Amino acid sequence: MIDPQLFQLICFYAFGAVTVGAALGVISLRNTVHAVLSLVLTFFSTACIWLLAEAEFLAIALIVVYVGAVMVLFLFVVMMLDIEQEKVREGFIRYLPVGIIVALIMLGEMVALIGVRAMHAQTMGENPATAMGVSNTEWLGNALYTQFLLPFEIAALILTVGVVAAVALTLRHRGGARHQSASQQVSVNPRDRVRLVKMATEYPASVQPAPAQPSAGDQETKP
Amino acid sequence: MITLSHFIVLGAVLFCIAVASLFINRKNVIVLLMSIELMLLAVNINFVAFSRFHGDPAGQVFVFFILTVAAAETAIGLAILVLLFRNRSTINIAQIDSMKG
Amino acid sequence: MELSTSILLTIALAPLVGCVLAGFLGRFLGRAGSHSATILGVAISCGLSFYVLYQLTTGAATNYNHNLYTWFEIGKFSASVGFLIDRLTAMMMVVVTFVSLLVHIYTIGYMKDDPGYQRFFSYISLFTFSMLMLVMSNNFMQLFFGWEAVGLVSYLLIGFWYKKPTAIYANLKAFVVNRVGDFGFLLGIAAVLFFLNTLDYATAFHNADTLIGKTLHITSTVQWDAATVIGILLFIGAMGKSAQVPLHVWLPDSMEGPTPISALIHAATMVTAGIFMVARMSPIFELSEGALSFVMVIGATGALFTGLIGIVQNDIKRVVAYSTLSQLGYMTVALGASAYAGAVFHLMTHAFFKALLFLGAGSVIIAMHHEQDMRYMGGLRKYMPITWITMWIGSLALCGVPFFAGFYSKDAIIEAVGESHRWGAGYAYFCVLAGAFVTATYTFRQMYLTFHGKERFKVVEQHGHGHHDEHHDDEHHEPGVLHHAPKESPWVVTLPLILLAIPSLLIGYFAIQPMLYGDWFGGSIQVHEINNVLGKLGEEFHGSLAMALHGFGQPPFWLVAAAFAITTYIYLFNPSVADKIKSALKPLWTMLDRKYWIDDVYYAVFAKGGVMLGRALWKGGDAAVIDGALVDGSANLVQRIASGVRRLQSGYLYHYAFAMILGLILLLGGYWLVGQ
Amino acid sequence: MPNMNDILILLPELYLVVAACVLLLLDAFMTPARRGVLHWLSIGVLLIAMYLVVAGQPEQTVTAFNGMFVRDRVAEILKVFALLSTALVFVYARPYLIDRKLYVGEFYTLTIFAVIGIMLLVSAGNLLTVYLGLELLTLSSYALVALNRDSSLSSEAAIKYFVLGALASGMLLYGMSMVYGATGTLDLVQLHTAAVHNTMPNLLLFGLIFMIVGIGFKLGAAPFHMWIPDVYQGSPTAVTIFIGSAPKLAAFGMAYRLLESGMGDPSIAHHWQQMLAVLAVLSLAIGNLVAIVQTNLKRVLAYSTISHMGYLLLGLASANSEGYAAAMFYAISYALMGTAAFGVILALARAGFECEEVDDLKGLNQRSPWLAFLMLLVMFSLAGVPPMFGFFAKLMVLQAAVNAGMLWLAIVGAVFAIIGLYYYLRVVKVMYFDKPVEGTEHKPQADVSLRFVLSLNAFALLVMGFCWGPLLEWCKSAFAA
Amino acid sequence: MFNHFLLSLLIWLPVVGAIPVLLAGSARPNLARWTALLMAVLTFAVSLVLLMQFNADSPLKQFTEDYQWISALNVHYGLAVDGISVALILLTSFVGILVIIGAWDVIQDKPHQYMAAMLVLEGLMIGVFCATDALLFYAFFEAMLIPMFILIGVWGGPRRVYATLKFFIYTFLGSIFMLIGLIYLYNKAGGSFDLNTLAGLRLSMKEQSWLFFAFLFAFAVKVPMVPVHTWLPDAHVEAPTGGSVVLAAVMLKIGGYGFLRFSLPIVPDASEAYAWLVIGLSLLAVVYIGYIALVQEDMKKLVAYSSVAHMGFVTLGIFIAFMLVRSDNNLDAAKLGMQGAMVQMISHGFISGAMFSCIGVLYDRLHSRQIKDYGGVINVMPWFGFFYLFFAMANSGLPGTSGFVGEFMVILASFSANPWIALFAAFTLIIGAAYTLWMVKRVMWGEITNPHVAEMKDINGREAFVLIAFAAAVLVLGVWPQPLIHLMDASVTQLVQQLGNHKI
Repeated sequence: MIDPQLFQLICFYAFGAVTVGAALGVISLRNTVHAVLSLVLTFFSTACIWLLAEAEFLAIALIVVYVGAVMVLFLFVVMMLDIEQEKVREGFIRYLPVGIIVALIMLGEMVALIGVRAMHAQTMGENPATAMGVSNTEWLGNALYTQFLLPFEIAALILTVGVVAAVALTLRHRGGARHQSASQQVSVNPRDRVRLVKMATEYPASVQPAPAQPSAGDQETKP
Repeated sequence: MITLSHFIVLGAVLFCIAVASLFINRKNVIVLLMSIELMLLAVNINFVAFSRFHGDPAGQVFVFFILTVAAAETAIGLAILVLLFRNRSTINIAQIDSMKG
Repeated sequence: MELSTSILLTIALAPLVGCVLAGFLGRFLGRAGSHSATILGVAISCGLSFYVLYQLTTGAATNYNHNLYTWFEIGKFSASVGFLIDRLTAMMMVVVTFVSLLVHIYTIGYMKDDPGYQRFFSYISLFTFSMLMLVMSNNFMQLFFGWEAVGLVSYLLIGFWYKKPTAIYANLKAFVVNRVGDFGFLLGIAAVLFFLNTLDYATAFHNADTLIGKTLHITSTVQWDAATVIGILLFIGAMGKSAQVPLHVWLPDSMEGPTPISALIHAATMVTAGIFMVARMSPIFELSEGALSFVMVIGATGALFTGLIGIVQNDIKRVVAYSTLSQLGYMTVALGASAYAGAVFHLMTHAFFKALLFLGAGSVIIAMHHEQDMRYMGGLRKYMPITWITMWIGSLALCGVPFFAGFYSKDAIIEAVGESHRWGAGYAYFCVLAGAFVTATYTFRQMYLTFHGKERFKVVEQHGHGHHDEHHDDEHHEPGVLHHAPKESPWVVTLPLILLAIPSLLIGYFAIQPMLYGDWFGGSIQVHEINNVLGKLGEEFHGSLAMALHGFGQPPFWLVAAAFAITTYIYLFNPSVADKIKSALKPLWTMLDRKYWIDDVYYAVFAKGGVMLGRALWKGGDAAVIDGALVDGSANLVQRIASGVRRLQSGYLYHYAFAMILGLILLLGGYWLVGQ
Repeated sequence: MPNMNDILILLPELYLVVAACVLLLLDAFMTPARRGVLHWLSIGVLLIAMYLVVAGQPEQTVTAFNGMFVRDRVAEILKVFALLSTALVFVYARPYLIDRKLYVGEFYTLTIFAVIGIMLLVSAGNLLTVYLGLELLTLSSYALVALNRDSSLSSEAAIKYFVLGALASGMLLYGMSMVYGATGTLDLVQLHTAAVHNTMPNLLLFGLIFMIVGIGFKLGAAPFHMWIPDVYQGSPTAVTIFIGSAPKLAAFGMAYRLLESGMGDPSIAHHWQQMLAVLAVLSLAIGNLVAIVQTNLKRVLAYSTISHMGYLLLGLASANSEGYAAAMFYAISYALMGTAAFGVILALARAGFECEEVDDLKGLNQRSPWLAFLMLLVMFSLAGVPPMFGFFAKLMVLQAAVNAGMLWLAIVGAVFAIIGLYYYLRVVKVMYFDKPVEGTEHKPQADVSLRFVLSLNAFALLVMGFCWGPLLEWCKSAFAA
Repeated sequence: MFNHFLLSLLIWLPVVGAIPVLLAGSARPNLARWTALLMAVLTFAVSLVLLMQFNADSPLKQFTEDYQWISALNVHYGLAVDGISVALILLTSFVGILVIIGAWDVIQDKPHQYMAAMLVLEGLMIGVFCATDALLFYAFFEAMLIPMFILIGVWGGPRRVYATLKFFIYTFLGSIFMLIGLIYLYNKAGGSFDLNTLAGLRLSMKEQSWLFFAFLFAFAVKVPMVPVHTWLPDAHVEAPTGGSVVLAAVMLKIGGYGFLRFSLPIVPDASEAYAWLVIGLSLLAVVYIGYIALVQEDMKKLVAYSSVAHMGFVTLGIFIAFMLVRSDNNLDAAKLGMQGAMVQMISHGFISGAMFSCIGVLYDRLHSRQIKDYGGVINVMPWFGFFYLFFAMANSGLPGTSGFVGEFMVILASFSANPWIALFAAFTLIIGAAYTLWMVKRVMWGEITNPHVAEMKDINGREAFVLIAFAAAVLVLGVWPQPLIHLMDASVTQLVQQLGNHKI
């Protein structure tokens, strides 16, 4: 029987490795679609890691929200924009060393400052939700709808802004499209449309006819 | 046995990968956006872990909100990206430098 | 009884009123109105001055020393405007106003065709006012005021014909060189204030003894005797104003001005201000052997060496000008020998005869239609007898021929120097003796060239239609060609000559006894017993007549006689000898003609050098270093840095992100380092 | 659970949310021709909100929603001026928007949403509220920047702003997560005490650094300033003016909440004091230096903003009540100056002509002496020349810095003020000393409301130079306790 | 009763008076001119009232106005004057009238703005001389740069932009450090900008030294002293005549005034320690600037440089007083030096103002300031020549003009401190005469060489009025300086006594 804790650790390392690997894929894959898919994989494995931390609700939410919505949006845009694959990865090798160095420095500083060693002593205690006898979702929901009610409302506002903004930015009233406007049609003044022209009786070619009125003719094509 | 540091280091590694991406990818703005998602993911891992270890729901609630906001943010971001592409016919940020100095 | 303040004020202000009237209202008053106003003003001054002198001489009034108003008063220091009138002052006032009056009158004739007629009268009246302020002052501040004011008028008058390039060069030179003297003078005044805590004459002289033993710290180790410092500094002022070597260079050039002012300012009065000042300061000078030696050596050098230059001059006025320099040297020597009264006495006689000579020269110049070169004169005596005679009187006085005024004063000086045992007295004695010969030489040469011998000018009659020569367009003339025959000048010109000839002849005879050997100056001039050379001479003095007779047997007379003989031979009988001597002594002649190259050196070093230095400082200091390197340089540096920093804002999104990341790394690293 | 009291405390914000939604709906059903109603209504909404803020201000600091929301004097003042400057923005922006066919309801609603974000941000009592308020503000701002959809510059600015903004909020969040990890709380009040006694001080400070990056970005302090010039330039000027004014107040509020409310204990404060000092020096240097070489007026003002944030940081770095008061005073003065400066630019712009280059102002004194004079007042105020308002603001922050023992920082601030002087003077020079360029001799069109309010705004800078006392006292009273 | 707001009236009358002038607009230039003149004359009248009401025998500050301005910061609107201030205020309001008359029809382009700027400038300068609160002082001190900046920049010559920017930034550079110093003092004093309080502070030598240099820099630029003088020639050359006149006549004085109000009372020990430096720079100003002035080809530049040299006497007089009090305890000589500096300030105000007015007269006719373009001007402009020469003589320190008085007193005082200082200072007699009269020679005397000069008209009544007013002031002050000295005596005495107080 494997020690469940050890098993957890193994799982953690496995998912962690996948997460990191997929994340590396995100930043290095040549094809953007592949990169997006790689990011999806990252999210999946992260969700698994969260399951290890017994944050079930968030794990599911991550997949639903991120994989289900955000990533699809990404994919949609990537495909819509039709990007030349070769060009966008130019200079990858050139900048790689810099990236690695910076990332390593950063990581070094972070690890040094965070005090990983001190944290190493902290092991996962009992799941607080379980301790209260509720599920993770209930535990979270309780907090969300009591203590965090205001942020919840604000989040609603943010989503509204998201909608308004996205619409404002992308919705186009196409100039070329033809719509009917009932009110305009009704309120048309007949005299604008039709002009009765009195004409003299037709005579043989020696007499000039009255010139046509081009402006009236243009009007009529408009709704 | 999984300790706090496992999560935090994982978060830090993801964060650094995101940072490295900023340096490496100089053409494709979509990859940049994805790097930022990675960064947020690192944050989320931290919050989940701390929440779990403190036994406090606040951290997980925070993650919930981050996910929400990120969705809205992405919507706007991609809308902007579409605008940019319409105006410039490219999303290669190496060519987007009409304002500088 | 004291002198009346209102009389004194009238004396000082009457010329000023005349000046203002002629100057500002000259256009309305017209020519006659202007000269009447100014002459009236000066005449009032002159008359009252005589009255003051009379009162003081007869003892009808006592000395006057009062402040009119306070100029400034700061703590224990104060300066006032006030008058100190004693016999010395009174004598100076008389000389100034009398000569001035005559010059005013003379000017009517001399300047009659000049467009600046009113202006000229205004100037000379202003000069009279300034000179009176100078001599009547009872304190150093006012003295300095008068001192500079006469300098100003001198500047204005030298440059009276402001279109003449030489004139406006000369006046600038005169003013600046005078300022060099004033520079010392002002420091001298500052020293007086520092040591004696007062600017008032009476207090200063009263406390003069406290100077003994005081020193001025020049550096931490060097200390100078206070009285010497004061004396020399004040004397530097006198060197400027009285044209002593080496600040004499302005005076010959000042002859660019109209002749009347050469007579008034540059011979009779202003240039003697320095002599007057030193005499006035006798209580201070007496305290310092060093200062007096300095004075004596400077004076002696001037007396001999500037006279020598006079011998080679051809311009009639310049001869007189160099003679003035030389005579001023005599006076200065007398000061240096502590014979202050002798100096002042010579000042007075010199004022008369030198004014006479100048005005005579002016008269000649009028006759010659503003031709001043003696080489184109000769034989003028038959055309202008009055001028001829009066100028001979002046010349003989200048040479110191017995019975003439100059004899008494000059002989007294020579003898006084002979008596003196001060350091430098030997040199001075040699100089003044040799000077007597030199004086006679240039004087007789001038008289012969001008009035005697052949006529070296041509008269080309021009039947002009009412055409009169403009006074200062004579540059267009061919030299030595006259349109009218020379003729005697009008009475306004000759009257002053005659009036000046009288004192030139007589004043010495009558005045020597009281002024030199009596106690006529009273306390105005103080001489320490040990220095009292005049006192010693006075013991041998047995009356003017006896002195004159005795004079015939003295070396000065024989030197004059020798000079007379030589010049008579050369210029009257054998003019070609002059040229032979000239070519024989070519280097010497060149040296004298170039005035010992002093002007050239000054011009090169101070004028050109100053401009070059200024330009170097301007371009090098202000423009290059301060503005170029520091001010604009730092602005450019900022600009350059800014252009560099600007490039960081590359426009590329990833660079912006780098900047943020780098900022983060730096903050982290910085904190990490601090934490370590 | 929230009770009525919580609602009352939140009344101004709730009111604004409702109003924004109403405006959104109205806009949908209104013909473009009658958009003027919307315009005036929006301004009215803001003014009423201002009234609600002031009128409902409790004597004591109160909190609502479990400490998520704090209503204190600091929040009150910042909200009042944020609302005021936004109202000014609306007034100034209208002619510009009309000329550029941007006169749409979204501008108003998005701006009001942004203002709600600002109000929440400055009232935040919890890291979460800070984050959400900030996001509400920035998301609206992204959309506003990109509002001119056909402008390539506008979308370029938007993408830059967006990517960098997201990066910054990522860092801020990372910092928050660390702080949360170290202390186990998100509540700022609890954080204040927990921060002192926490077991992982390194972690806390580590988080602090990341949060400072977020704050620095929001303020636009170097080296997190890179977005500012491009966004200022690329945005429609009507949006630039908004971004340049009210959000600065929000940034100050955010910094104050995070740093003072959360990390204000002196044992921690001295860490961030030093960091802020570094940011301040960099901002002063870069802002002032690079502004000198700019030719685009909006970029000049952008760099000037960066330098002004440097001064604001001087006050913040003092980390005492005097310093905060000075910094807030500064932020308010800057908001007023910024609106006035861009207001002049807006007044000068017209259909088909952006008054963007410095040279576009050439000879303004010939064409429109009044606008030139207003701009003169603004420039001298920005430069910090007495008796203008800007001088006294600078004085206060310098004084705070000296008082906090950072004399060297004050000297640096002074030195860069001189360099900064140059480009403000250059603007005055162009207006007054140069001749108008051929073809630009037109008289700026007169929108009466714009001109009138702009005059009030610019003159306020002068008048405030004489009676800045009450405002200062108000600011001080906010930090008195 | 009137006295309670007399100073405020003096300051704000011209400032507020500028508003109707501006409102008159360019359409009604004459209305603007007359209004401006009215304001200037009223200000001068009020300053005369001030003079009459002023009790010169008291060293105390008078006409005190003190209101809390910013209570949160304890900043006061504090005004008061002593004799020195009164003298300078009179100078300011006097010059204020003359520049407006001088610009009457010379300024054709936007005269209303010009006049308004002048009035504002005047009010602010008066404010500087009245302020007793350091912050108020600083506010006035800086604020007056704005109208001056505009004056030079709008109505100036071809290089006006360079000049005016240089002027503004230079001055600002100097004063910003003073601001830091003041803030430091404010904190040190526990929250007060009151000058008396600051003067009473005890400060260590190190503090004093830093503060001394902060003040020195601020005021040295303003005076200006070598080597921070280079803004002045440029500013003068490019400024319109009125701007030059105000700049030279009043604005430079603020530097000297600042030394009196700040350096001496607040940091006396450091001032003593570094007096050698200031004295050295002052002497450098006399000699070095003298030589530079000699070779100037532009009249205005020449006079500007001569201003630097003359202002050297102001700083010399002030700091020589220090040496005298501290080393020799020679209070009377110190007073002499200090008074000399003050008189020099006033006198230089008149003379330089007049010189610039004269050059303005020439410039209006020929549109050139180059000396070489002139020559023989006296032939066509005799009346003008008289004034020109008179002011030139005053400029070279002729006794009987005001130019002499201050220099004389300073030289006398400095001899008491050290004869060498006096020696260098007195060098001005020579070099000052040389550069001034050389200019006169080239401009005034000689034949007319430039045909345009031959067409120049002599001064008109308006110009004559300005020059006569200046000449009268120069002459009266030169012939009888005692009233002025008496006016300032009590204040100077008190100041000199304060110099002896050690503050460490």
